[in-house]
Amino acid sequence: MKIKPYGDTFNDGKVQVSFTLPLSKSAKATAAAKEIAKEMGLIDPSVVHAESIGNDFSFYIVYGSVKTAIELDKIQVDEITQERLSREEIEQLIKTNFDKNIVFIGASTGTDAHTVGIDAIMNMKGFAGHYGLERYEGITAYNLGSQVLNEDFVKYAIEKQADVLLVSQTVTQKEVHLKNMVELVELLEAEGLRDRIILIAGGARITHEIAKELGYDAGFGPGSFAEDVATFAIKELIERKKR
Amino acid sequence: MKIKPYGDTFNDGKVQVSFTLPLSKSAKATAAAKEIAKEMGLIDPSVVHAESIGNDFSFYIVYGSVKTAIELDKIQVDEITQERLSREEIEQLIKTNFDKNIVFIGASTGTDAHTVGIDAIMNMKGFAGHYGLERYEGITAYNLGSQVLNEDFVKYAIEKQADVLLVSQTVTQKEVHLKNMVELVELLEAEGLRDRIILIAGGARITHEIAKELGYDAGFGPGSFAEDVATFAIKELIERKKR
Amino acid sequence: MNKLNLDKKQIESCRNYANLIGQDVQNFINKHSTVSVERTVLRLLGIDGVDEFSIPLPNKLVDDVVKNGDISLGISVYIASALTEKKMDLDNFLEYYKKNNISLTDFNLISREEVYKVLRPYYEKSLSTIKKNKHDRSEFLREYPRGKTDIYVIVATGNIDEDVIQAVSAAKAGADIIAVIRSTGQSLLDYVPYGKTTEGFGGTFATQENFKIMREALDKVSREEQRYIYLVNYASGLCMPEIACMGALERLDVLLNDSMYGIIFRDINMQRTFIDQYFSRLINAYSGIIINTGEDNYLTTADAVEEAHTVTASQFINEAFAKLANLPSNLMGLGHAFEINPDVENSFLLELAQAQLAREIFPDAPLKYMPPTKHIDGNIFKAYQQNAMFNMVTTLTDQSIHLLGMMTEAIHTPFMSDRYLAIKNAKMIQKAMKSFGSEIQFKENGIIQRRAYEVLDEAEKLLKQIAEQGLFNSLENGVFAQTKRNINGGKGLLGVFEKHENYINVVLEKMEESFYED
Amino acid sequence: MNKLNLDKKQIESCRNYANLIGQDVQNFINKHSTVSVERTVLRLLGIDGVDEFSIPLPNKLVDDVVKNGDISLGISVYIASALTEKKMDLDNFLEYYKKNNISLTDFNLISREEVYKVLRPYYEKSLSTIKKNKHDRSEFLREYPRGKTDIYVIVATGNIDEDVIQAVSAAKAGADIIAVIRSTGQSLLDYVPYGKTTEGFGGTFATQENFKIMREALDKVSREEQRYIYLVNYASGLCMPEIACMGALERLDVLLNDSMYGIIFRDINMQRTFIDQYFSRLINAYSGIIINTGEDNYLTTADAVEEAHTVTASQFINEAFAKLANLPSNLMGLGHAFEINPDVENSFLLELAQAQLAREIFPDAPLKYMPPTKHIDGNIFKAYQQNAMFNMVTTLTDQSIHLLGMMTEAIHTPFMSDRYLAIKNAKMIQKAMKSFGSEIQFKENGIIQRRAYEVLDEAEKLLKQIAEQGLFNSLENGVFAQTKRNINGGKGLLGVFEKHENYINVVLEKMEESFYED
Ligand code: B12
Ligand code: B12
Ligand SMILES: Cc1ncc(COP(=O)(O)O)c(C=O)c1O
Ligand SMILES: Cc1ncc(COP(=O)(O)O)c(C=O)c1O
Repeated sequence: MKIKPYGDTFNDGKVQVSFTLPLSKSAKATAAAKEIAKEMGLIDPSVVHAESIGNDFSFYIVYGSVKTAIELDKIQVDEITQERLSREEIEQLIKTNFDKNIVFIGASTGTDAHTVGIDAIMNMKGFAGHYGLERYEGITAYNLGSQVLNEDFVKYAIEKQADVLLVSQTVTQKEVHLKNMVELVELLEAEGLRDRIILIAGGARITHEIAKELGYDAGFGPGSFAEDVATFAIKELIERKKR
Repeated sequence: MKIKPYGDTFNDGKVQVSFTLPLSKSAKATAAAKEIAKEMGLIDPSVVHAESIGNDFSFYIVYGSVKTAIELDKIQVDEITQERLSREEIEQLIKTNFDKNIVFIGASTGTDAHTVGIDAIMNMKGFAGHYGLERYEGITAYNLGSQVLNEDFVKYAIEKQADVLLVSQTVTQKEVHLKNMVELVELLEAEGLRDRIILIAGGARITHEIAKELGYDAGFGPGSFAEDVATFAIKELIERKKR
Repeated sequence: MNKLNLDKKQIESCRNYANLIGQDVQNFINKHSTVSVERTVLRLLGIDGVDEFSIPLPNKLVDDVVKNGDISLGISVYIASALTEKKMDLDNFLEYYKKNNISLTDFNLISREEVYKVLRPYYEKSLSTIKKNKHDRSEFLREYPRGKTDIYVIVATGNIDEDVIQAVSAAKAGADIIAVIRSTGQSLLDYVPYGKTTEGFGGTFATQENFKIMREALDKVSREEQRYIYLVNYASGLCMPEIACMGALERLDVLLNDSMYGIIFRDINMQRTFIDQYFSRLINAYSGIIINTGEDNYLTTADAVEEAHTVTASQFINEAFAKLANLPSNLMGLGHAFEINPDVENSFLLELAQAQLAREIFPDAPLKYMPPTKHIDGNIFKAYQQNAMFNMVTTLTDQSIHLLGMMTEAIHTPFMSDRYLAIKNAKMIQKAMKSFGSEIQFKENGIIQRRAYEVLDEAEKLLKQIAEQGLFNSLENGVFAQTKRNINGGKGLLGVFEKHENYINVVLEKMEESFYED
Repeated sequence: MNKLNLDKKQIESCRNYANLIGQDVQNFINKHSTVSVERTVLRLLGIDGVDEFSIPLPNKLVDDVVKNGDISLGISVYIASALTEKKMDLDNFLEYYKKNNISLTDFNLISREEVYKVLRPYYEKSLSTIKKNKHDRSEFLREYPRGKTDIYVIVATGNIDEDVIQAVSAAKAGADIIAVIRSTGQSLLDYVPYGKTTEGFGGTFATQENFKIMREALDKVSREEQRYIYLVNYASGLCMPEIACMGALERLDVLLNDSMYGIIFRDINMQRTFIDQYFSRLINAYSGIIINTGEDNYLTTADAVEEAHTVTASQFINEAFAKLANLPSNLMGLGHAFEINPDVENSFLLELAQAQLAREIFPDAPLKYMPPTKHIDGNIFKAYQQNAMFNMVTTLTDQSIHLLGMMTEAIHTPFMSDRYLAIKNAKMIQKAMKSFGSEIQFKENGIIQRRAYEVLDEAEKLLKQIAEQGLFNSLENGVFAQTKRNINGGKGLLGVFEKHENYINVVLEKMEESFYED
């Protein structure tokens, strides 16, 4: 199936675009804005708004139609397709499959000080009515908080014999998160730990796709809850035990 | 000079895009949204928002960087470059160059009922502190109002021996305005009037460029005043007289 | 609700002037009819469909009488006489009429009593359909009671199928009312197109079939969402009563049906409009359909600070005409709008004053409150904010029919996402500011109250002046929207005629009677 | 201004508890100093620059004494003794020190009087620069008087040159205050980077050179726009007083300088923070720099409905500390924020109550009001609306320092256009709703007033509890932002030391004196 964006009619391809140009507002700058829209493959772009936003800058809003439809069937998504289990189901699963507590260690690593996300997943209280991992029977959860260096994180993981590591990354400017996430994988590999551990990342701009690319087992974005993470981790642990 | 859009650094190429897809919200639909952004030539597009907007539709907001810079020097704009004269200057110009009143006839033509624009240009009171053509000494202005059929418009033009015709077009859906504007040119040509008349279009979505393409002498968009139109028309009339 | 501390006597005085104005015009109306009134009679007798040239039968028949007979007697007698003489029922006669080259005026005219007797089965059928529709609507409303403010959005794709998709989607997102905008220019057609349509400009043709298709879709989503979704269309235009009739038959819930909009904004002849609006509104009153008036439009051409009082004055006049057409207050969706330039200092306070003024003068009316349009430009973010401010005033003043502003107002008719975002905007304000209106009082004799007094004062003066000059004259002088119209100018004058003393209109008379019965 | 009808006695009681809390900590502060306090002394003597390993000289010298001498005497005596013994002026000595492998502790220590005598020319130079800056600022403000609400936006490109472009553009668009956000993580560096920088993450390094560059650019645009543009940076962190000193020298106008932010949000040791904040604020008081506190941040981790009272309590504590550092009310930019989930019914009323509460409790403070951040998601249109609602509360309650929300809050640090649109949003509300605040009264004992009473009640209870337990204990128990900190945990504890009975701090003492003189 081929699809295009939808304005008010199937396959009209309508999109809205806005951007700033480093040019004072003028007919020429507006023409440049239109040119950029054409570069973006828009048919009949219409510059519906042009506004001076300071000395040498102007702001544009453009509507137009994208030329090419995309082939939906060709899109592959590396998606976590599992059904989210309830806390009770997860606890039951742990009980039946393991005779020790599963150890989760989480942190907001590197220079990142955003803890609300990892807290949402781990802390007793949880988030939006979903209890955090600390509350789960059969799970021992350590939340190391913010700005935890990768070295310290790994040290702690060894000390506590972690089964699952949870890494939260929020600041993505200049791709700091990528560098930081990759560094952790390298450290774990150097310690020979990578294969013994389930490594999970999360954060507002993290997707499963990115996490996989960086060598993680899974990635969770906005709107994730403890159940999602626990379901994935426990099922994966059971899988691995089988192998 | 090559330029790109500006987010917060020169040539970072950042643009914001939004659109709807005729798909329920899902990881796959989000991937499709990203694919569309890539089709638009965006590097590293980031789908920052995905929201279900009804049964089988979802809405996306994407940020990304455009790949190619555009060559500013190559952009040609067909621009009305004249300096806008004041009413007094225009009146003086008429006085010195013509010994009869110049006749302007304006209307919102076809099925278009939007008269605020043409009124702004023609009516005594004018718009945003700029008097309309009716107030100009040396100009006789007839404003025929809304929904004037091209046939009637031409008939009136002949009857009143118009020098300048002002056409206002606001509704642009399904390109009605293009059809309507072209039809007028054809009628004028059929009557052998086209060359004897200055033909000017205006409206919210009208640009000088479009107007020229359709065979008009000039086009005026938002923010135009009576002075702009009069300056253009009178100067053009003087030019033509010389030839 | 009483925040402005208005002078009740002054409101009374405005109403008195408006009633004088209305009664004066009503005297004229009562003596006249129009071709569209007569076509409406035929439609209510069950005549529909088109001939081989796509001319609607009601038009064909009325034009026939206009040309060959005496339309001042009304169409009722002609059709009844034909049926009597041919001893045919309506369907058979119409077949016969279409096939043979005859005229409706070829038959001997029968008496008033006979006319009623012959036509009763036909109009009673329509009237009972209408009554059933009214009853069904009540049932829906009983089952799904409404909140105090209804969210209203438009669809305008030109294609009824696409409209349905968008309407359903909007309803699911929270819209309570869906209006299907008409194709540009339909209001100037002197006939109603027939059948399902999928091509229109800036809107979709209003046809009975399109009404039916949308009503069905909305009934379905109403049940799914457990909210009865109102369907709206536009009556104003050369076919005002015909559209009212179609709306009644297909259970529309709201009809744009102003007493003067066509005159001012479509240059339709004023005699024609006044006559048509009466019958049209009578039908709405009979059907329980809310009317929406269009004084909000004045501010799209005139300045909203200077001309605010013309809106108020017009609301009084529309109210007077509505009462004359037997519409109860709870069906009077009087219009007004948020159209002040946001660059005006304290514009928000002036808007608040105006909206509260309307609310306090017409406490029982389902006021229709229109969003900013004129001062919206291509900056969709700014527009989104202007709409938020409009939504606040709506919530603060308990408006009833809340037409949502679109961030792309200056650009195109709404995209699916524009509408969705507009609903989201309104819902956020409704929730976050739920009790704000009841939590605040206005400073005594402060900017807000003083503005309301000023507007009411000027409205009273204007009404007095119109009452003195008469409405026809006043419209010739351009009292509204700074637009002057000639009493004998504009479209549709040819379709107006004086009634013969033997004029018969079986439906109009029956409907009028029904109100006197109650 | 009095809309809530608050209980004055209760406010008094809160203040009393806060003063107890503050005084208790101040007793601890007075007995201690930190490495950054000592480095600040050196900076105020005019020592700047870095060695060949890019280590700032102030760090090098203080670390030298920490390692080889007795820092509890304070750095003043060491530097003065060195100059005396070497008979060199400061510049020469520093050259000599850098070249030769000596220690600052190699010299015989001189007496307190001698220390003052030797150092006077140096610190007086700095102090007179600071006084001149203060005077220049007053001149600007006299020439360009400010409105009651200042529009504040941030720049955060990481590159000071790019920051300048954006700051100038924002000022031209209407911003009154520009803050240059620091690079992520700078607050945890135990030194201040040196020189101009063009690489940073999520912000630009706070360096004295960068301050200077931006100040120059803003002075230029201030003159062009005939509006004095305030420059803001962030002090909180391990170098709090050093940054305050740099700010004083480069005429910053506002500094983020909370008494507890570093503890709670950067896990900086609490002893360190309290000591540093005192000197830092003393410098600000001396320089006429407005401080901004950070209790708004509490609501980014804790729930804004449930924990609103912690913000109020913290404001009282910050006020108490500010008074102890001689800051007058008009330099106390106490923070608070609009962070309630907009899905909460009547959230707008709760926000209004909280903002008005702060305004009435601290009538003379230039309150810093923070925009929604936590409940902003990637929907930039929705965010634009949330910001409009925030701007409304700001205007309704006359907040002073109005930090604008960005529609891309959940996405990236602001683009040029985000900032422009944010300013446009705020300006529209300011203008359209100009007198709205003075036009309305709140219902007696309605939702708004009751909410304010409730928050004040709970704040009082909390302050009482903290006063009883002591602030150190309370922070260990996690009273703020639901974050628990250990008295001996966190960063920077090593840099804290008890003062020797002969401790000398020439600048701190001079500054303190100056306040007793007045
Ligand atoms: C709260 C906040 C703060 C607080 C943080 C307090 C704290 N203790 O966490 C404070 C005020 C301290 C702060 C500071 C800064 N912040 Co901040 N902050 C935010 C804010 C407003 C909300 C983030 C948040 O809490 N979201 C709510 C949580 C629940 O969502 P979440 O993190 O996405 O978590 C969910 C999922 O992602 C997932 N998840 C998250 N982690 C994990 C981990 C695992 C393993 C799993 C499975 C799932 C998972 O599950 C969660 C629940 O569903 C955002 C803006 C915004 N609205 O998003 C900016 C924002 C994130 N901050 C930003 C910045 C730049 C900063 C600063 C660097 C600014 C500066 N220069 O001073 C500082 C420094 C911080 C640092 N060193 O890292 C930027 C980041 C830009 C970027 N893309 O890089 C943002 C986007 C704001 C902006 N537009 O500039 N910030
Ligand atoms: C006011 C208005 C109306 C009023 C018009 C009243 C009147 N007497 O004009 C009413 C309510 C009647 C109306 C009706 C309709 N409208 Co209307 N209306 C608008 C609105 C809100 C403002 C237009 C306006 O007056 N602008 C102010 C004037 C001063 O600006 P301007 O026209 O651009 O004029 C300036 C320049 O362009 C130029 N100019 C204009 N003409 C000329 C001519 C010459 C010769 C020159 C030199 C210069 C010039 O100079 C002027 C001054 O600077 C716009 C939305 C918007 N915010 O733009 C919608 C809008 C134009 N309407 C629209 C539509 C669809 C309709 C309807 C068709 C809806 C319907 N289906 O019922 C109807 C039917 C109208 C019809 N048959 O044409 C659409 C058009 C969409 C499109 N792009 O095709 C818009 C954009 C709204 C929307 N988003 O749907 N409308
Ligand atoms: C009262 C009223 N009737 C009708 C219309 C629409 O009429 P038309 O279809 O002629 O555009 C409007 C438009 O806003 C209106 O306000
Ligand atoms: C009081 C205070 N200080 C400092 C900061 C910034 O500190 P950092 O540079 O550590 O992010 C903030 C941030 O919001 C703050 O509120």
